[in-house]
Amino acid sequence: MIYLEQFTYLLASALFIIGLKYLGSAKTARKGNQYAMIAMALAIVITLVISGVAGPLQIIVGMVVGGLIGGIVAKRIEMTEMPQMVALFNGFGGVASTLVAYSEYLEPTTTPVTLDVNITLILSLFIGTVTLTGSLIAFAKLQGILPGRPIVLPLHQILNLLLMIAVVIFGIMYIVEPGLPLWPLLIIAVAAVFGVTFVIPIGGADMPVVIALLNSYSGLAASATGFVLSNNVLIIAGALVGASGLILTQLMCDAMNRSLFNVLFGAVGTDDSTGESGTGGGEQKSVTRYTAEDAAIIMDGVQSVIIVPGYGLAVAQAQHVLHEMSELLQARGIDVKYAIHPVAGRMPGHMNVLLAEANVPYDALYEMDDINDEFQNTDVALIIGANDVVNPSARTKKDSPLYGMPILNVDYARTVMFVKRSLGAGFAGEANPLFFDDKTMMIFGDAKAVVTGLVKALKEE
Amino acid sequence: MIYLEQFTYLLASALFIIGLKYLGSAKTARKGNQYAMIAMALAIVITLVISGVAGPLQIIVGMVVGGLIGGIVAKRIEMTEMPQMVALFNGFGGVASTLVAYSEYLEPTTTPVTLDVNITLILSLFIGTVTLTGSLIAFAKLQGILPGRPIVLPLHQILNLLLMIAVVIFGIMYIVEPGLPLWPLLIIAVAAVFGVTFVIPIGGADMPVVIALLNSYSGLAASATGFVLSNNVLIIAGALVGASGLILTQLMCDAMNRSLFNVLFGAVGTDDSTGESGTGGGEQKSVTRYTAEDAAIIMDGVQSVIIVPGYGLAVAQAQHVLHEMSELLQARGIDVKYAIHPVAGRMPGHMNVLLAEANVPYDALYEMDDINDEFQNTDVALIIGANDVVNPSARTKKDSPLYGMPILNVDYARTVMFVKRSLGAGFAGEANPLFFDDKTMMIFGDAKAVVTGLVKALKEE
Amino acid sequence: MESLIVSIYVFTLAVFIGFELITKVPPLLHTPLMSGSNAISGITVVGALLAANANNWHMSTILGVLAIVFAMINVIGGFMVTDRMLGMFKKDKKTEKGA
Amino acid sequence: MESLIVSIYVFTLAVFIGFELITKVPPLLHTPLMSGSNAISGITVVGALLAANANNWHMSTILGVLAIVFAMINVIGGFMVTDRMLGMFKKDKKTEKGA
Ligand SMILES: NC(=O)c1ccc[n+]([C@@H]2O[C@H](COP(=O)([O-])OP(=O)(O)OC[C@H]3O[C@@H](n4cnc5c(N)ncnc54)[C@H](OP(=O)(O)O)[C@@H]3O)[C@@H](O)[C@H]2O)c1
Ligand SMILES: NC(=O)c1ccc[n+]([C@@H]2O[C@H](COP(=O)([O-])OP(=O)(O)OC[C@H]3O[C@@H](n4cnc5c(N)ncnc54)[C@H](OP(=O)(O)O)[C@@H]3O)[C@@H](O)[C@H]2O)c1
Repeated sequence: MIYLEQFTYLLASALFIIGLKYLGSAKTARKGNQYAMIAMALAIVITLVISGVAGPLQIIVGMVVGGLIGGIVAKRIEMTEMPQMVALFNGFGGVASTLVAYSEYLEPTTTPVTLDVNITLILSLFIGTVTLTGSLIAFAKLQGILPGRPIVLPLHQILNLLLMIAVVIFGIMYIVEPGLPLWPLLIIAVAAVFGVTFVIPIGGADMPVVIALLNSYSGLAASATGFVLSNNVLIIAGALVGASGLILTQLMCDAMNRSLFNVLFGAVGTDDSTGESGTGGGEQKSVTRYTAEDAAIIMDGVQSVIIVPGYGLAVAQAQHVLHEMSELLQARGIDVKYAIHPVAGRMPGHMNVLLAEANVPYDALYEMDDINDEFQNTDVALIIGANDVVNPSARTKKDSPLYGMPILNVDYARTVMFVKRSLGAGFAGEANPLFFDDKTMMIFGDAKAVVTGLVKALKEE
Repeated sequence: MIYLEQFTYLLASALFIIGLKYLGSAKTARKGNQYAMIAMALAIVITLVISGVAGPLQIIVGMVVGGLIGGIVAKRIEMTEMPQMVALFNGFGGVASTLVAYSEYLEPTTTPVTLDVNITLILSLFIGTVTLTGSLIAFAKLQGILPGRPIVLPLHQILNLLLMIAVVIFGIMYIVEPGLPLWPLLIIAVAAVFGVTFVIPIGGADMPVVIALLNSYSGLAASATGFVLSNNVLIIAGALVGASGLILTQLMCDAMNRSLFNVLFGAVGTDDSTGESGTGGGEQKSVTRYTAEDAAIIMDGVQSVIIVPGYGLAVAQAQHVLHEMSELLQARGIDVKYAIHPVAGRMPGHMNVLLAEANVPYDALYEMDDINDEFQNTDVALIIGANDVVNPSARTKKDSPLYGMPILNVDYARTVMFVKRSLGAGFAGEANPLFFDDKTMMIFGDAKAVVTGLVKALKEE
Repeated sequence: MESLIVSIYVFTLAVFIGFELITKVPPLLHTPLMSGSNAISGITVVGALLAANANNWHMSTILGVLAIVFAMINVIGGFMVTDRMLGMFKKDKKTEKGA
Repeated sequence: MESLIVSIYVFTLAVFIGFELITKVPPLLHTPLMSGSNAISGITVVGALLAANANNWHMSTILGVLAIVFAMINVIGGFMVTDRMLGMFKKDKKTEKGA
């Protein structure tokens, strides 16, 4: 029996590995996700079979309830709400690991409990709980329950340091005196506070990076639980997620041209501060305002358009009508392409997911490096709810938070159209000099309203 | 103590992994090799320390003798003899695994010997011995001790099948009656024969693929020995080599446009059949013969030369004088590049190693895909001891063994010069129609002699 | 104590695999990758099943059942939403017409 | 019997790592890679040391010593020749002049 169990776990581990590998390439990603599903199903079924299911009722109820909730959320969720959903699920994974570890503490499967089990138990309690509360804060920030801006307490870093020291002390106490139920509870309590103080000073728009990091933690928590139970499939799957989450975090930071340290401790992010304020510096330059109808008229004479979507597109949920518009343009023989900046929107791949949802084929989407040379031969660069990813200050202004980040070269196009509500800056809070350029047309308004207007005008002509 | 030992083995395993990773990229390859060395040293030292070295004399003598032999061979060997050296070393790795497994059979470290130890012991004996005799045959073919052509016995595949069946039967007998020393010896004997019959029908020029495969086997043998001894560092390092060797084998087959099955069982390779025979088909076409002096005169008026080295360069050991020649050409302001076909020569990367030995900088070497578009703007394609990799039949002649293999487009250059001894074909035995082209100059002779002549003529002018 | 060593070996090797697999994933896939690997971390459900598997209602059993619920939300929700997202990525069937 | 399972886990994970590491190595490096990994397979020397480590001259000890010799040839020879080969790969210091 132990062979059957262990080989099934091994098979599941291999399928997780292959699944994760396939998830990394566009062609095979869906298959990869399915492999991971099969792996999970295998692991669950063999566990049920081998452990004999002594208390079937509570187990079935637990699985059905959890599965239903998960399924319903997954079906209902809007694509724009993806970041907060992933955050929440991460938290659930973390708390599950903590609960398992604590349950194992209450009734150990093997006695006497050895030193190494106790050490990994502490790790599991700690990481799991940090993942939970950290994820809840991230969720609250993204959902708008908490303000998105960084909340920095007085002596914040010292507080964090004290919390870490407290955990180490309680951990040692626990190992010295494992019988006392106080210590694990104290560890959990401190971890809960630490999760909050860890995430709360990070700006709402940096949350995707934090989520990737918490994702990595939730894997490590599962792995630590695997150490406690000496269960290899937990260790392997957890370690895979732990490592890949860390790499993903790094990739994201690279794309934003920031260090992980700066994200975690830099307290960047003025997410809430949109509006007509805070732009253009001191002197008042003039912009030329246009309407959707003006834009439609211009579209009459052009041959090529590159659309640059940004965070505002997601907020306005304008992806469907945008796709309709681009089909109208194509029907006129205009060459339409989408230029996707790696950090456009608020999570990596955000624009790709949104546009895919609106049935835009993914081979119409071009990554930055593939399209940047084409702007100079393009008639219109149509920028919808984006700002930072097209802000030329990134090239020139040394003290800008954007400085050094590669941007889409929209300013090389013959005409530049901005669709946004105001002269407000984007996530980085950096004024965009391109608004005031002669070849720029500003079309103020909500992205969805403006694009709908464009569609109407294009149809009427 | 067990912690110290196990953590050192773990560290060594990690260093092997990192070393192998670094070996895969030109910039870090040397560092990677050094990491692997450190890993090996760590593993050896901790083993000596932990096991207490009961019989220091024989161990020291063994290590010194082995190390000295290995060191001397490594220092003395010519780069052209690399394939046979790797083959021989592989065999040594294999036999070492067999010896360790057999010694463990004679005096088991843990009794009673369990079923799984016995099974892996059989595997270790078998794979190790096959690696040994197979490598010896490969060595003999490459060294010219055995003829390079495929040697196919009557009913060859049936013989191999019978040998496999015999091993399985003896293996079962051994497991049933482990006490009898007959069975392991019979297994070794059959494995030895199988190693021979496995490699002997493969043509000498396919040996690099076989060596890569045997390399993979020597890793698997080490891994099997690790199973016998329950030693993780053996298992890990062996598995790494086993897997990477298999991938390497596949990469090589791909580059030659052949399947592994075809290499192992196709009995291709007419390595020995050089000479003026067997070319050009029936009708006698005419070629234009030139001398090194003629070539030197032509070089007067040209601006760009692409050198295409092949197996003949290695045979003639002409790499040093070739480098001298190319420096003379460069001194005249001629643009000189080297085009390296992935399977030029007789082992992968063969030309790169040879030219590197002659101090040709590796950024003067161009891979096929990077240079194929340049031939059309090049004055002279100078082909030295190569044939198959420039044979245009690969594009057109459907029944050719070369058909479908990508080749270097030398025929697009303005002038094509061949330096070789005859109109003989290359490894694939396929006549080269380019010899008879109007723009082709044939310069017959040993590569070293001709290039030396060229150097002389260039200097005299 | 031996079992700790084994766990450390397994963990280390799996970490290497995780690192190797994810370097060089295109940004297009970052979001699905996050939600997919998120679902994988729900593997802790295996531990939850073991913890909840008792014929009593001790605290440890109750916590186990709670863990099952949370982990299953993570697993089912994560996999389904990833599949939904990836299902939306399609190539243009009209390319021939459109281009 | 448990130890077989552990060995199989470790082996499987290491095989995955080996596969991931070597896919996409440029042909330039195939030869050094072959001789380098060849040297690594000499790790069996660890087993040989254990086998030869006895205060007697039983057959098993003698075989162990022989195994040490062979494995050490493989290890030292393999690493040294790989290093020698890789040492020959250099970038052109004269490029600036030459080009
Ligand atoms: N992708 C990621 O993973 C990620 C993660 C964290 C941070 N970030 C950061 O987020 C930024 C992304 O750049 P981005 O150019 O996409 O966005 P952005 O620079 O944040 O600009 C978004 C723009 O959309 C406009 N907008 C908001 N709501 C709108 C609506 N309903 N209709 C029309 N326009 C609307 C806003 O201007 P108005 O207020 O004038 O309308 C704003 O200027 C980068 O700085 C990046 O580093 C990205
Ligand atoms: N690289 C690998 O890993 C590998 C492995 C296995 C097989 N192969 C196969 O080997 C072939 C390699 O192609 P290739 O173009 O390099 O070699 P090739 O097609 O085998 O041709 C070599 C040529 O060199 C000439 N030659 C021999 N000795 C010479 C000397 N001393 N001086 C001058 N010329 C001499 C021979 O012609 P003469 O007799 O007229 O002088 C022969 O035509 C491919 O078919 C490939 O598939 C390669």
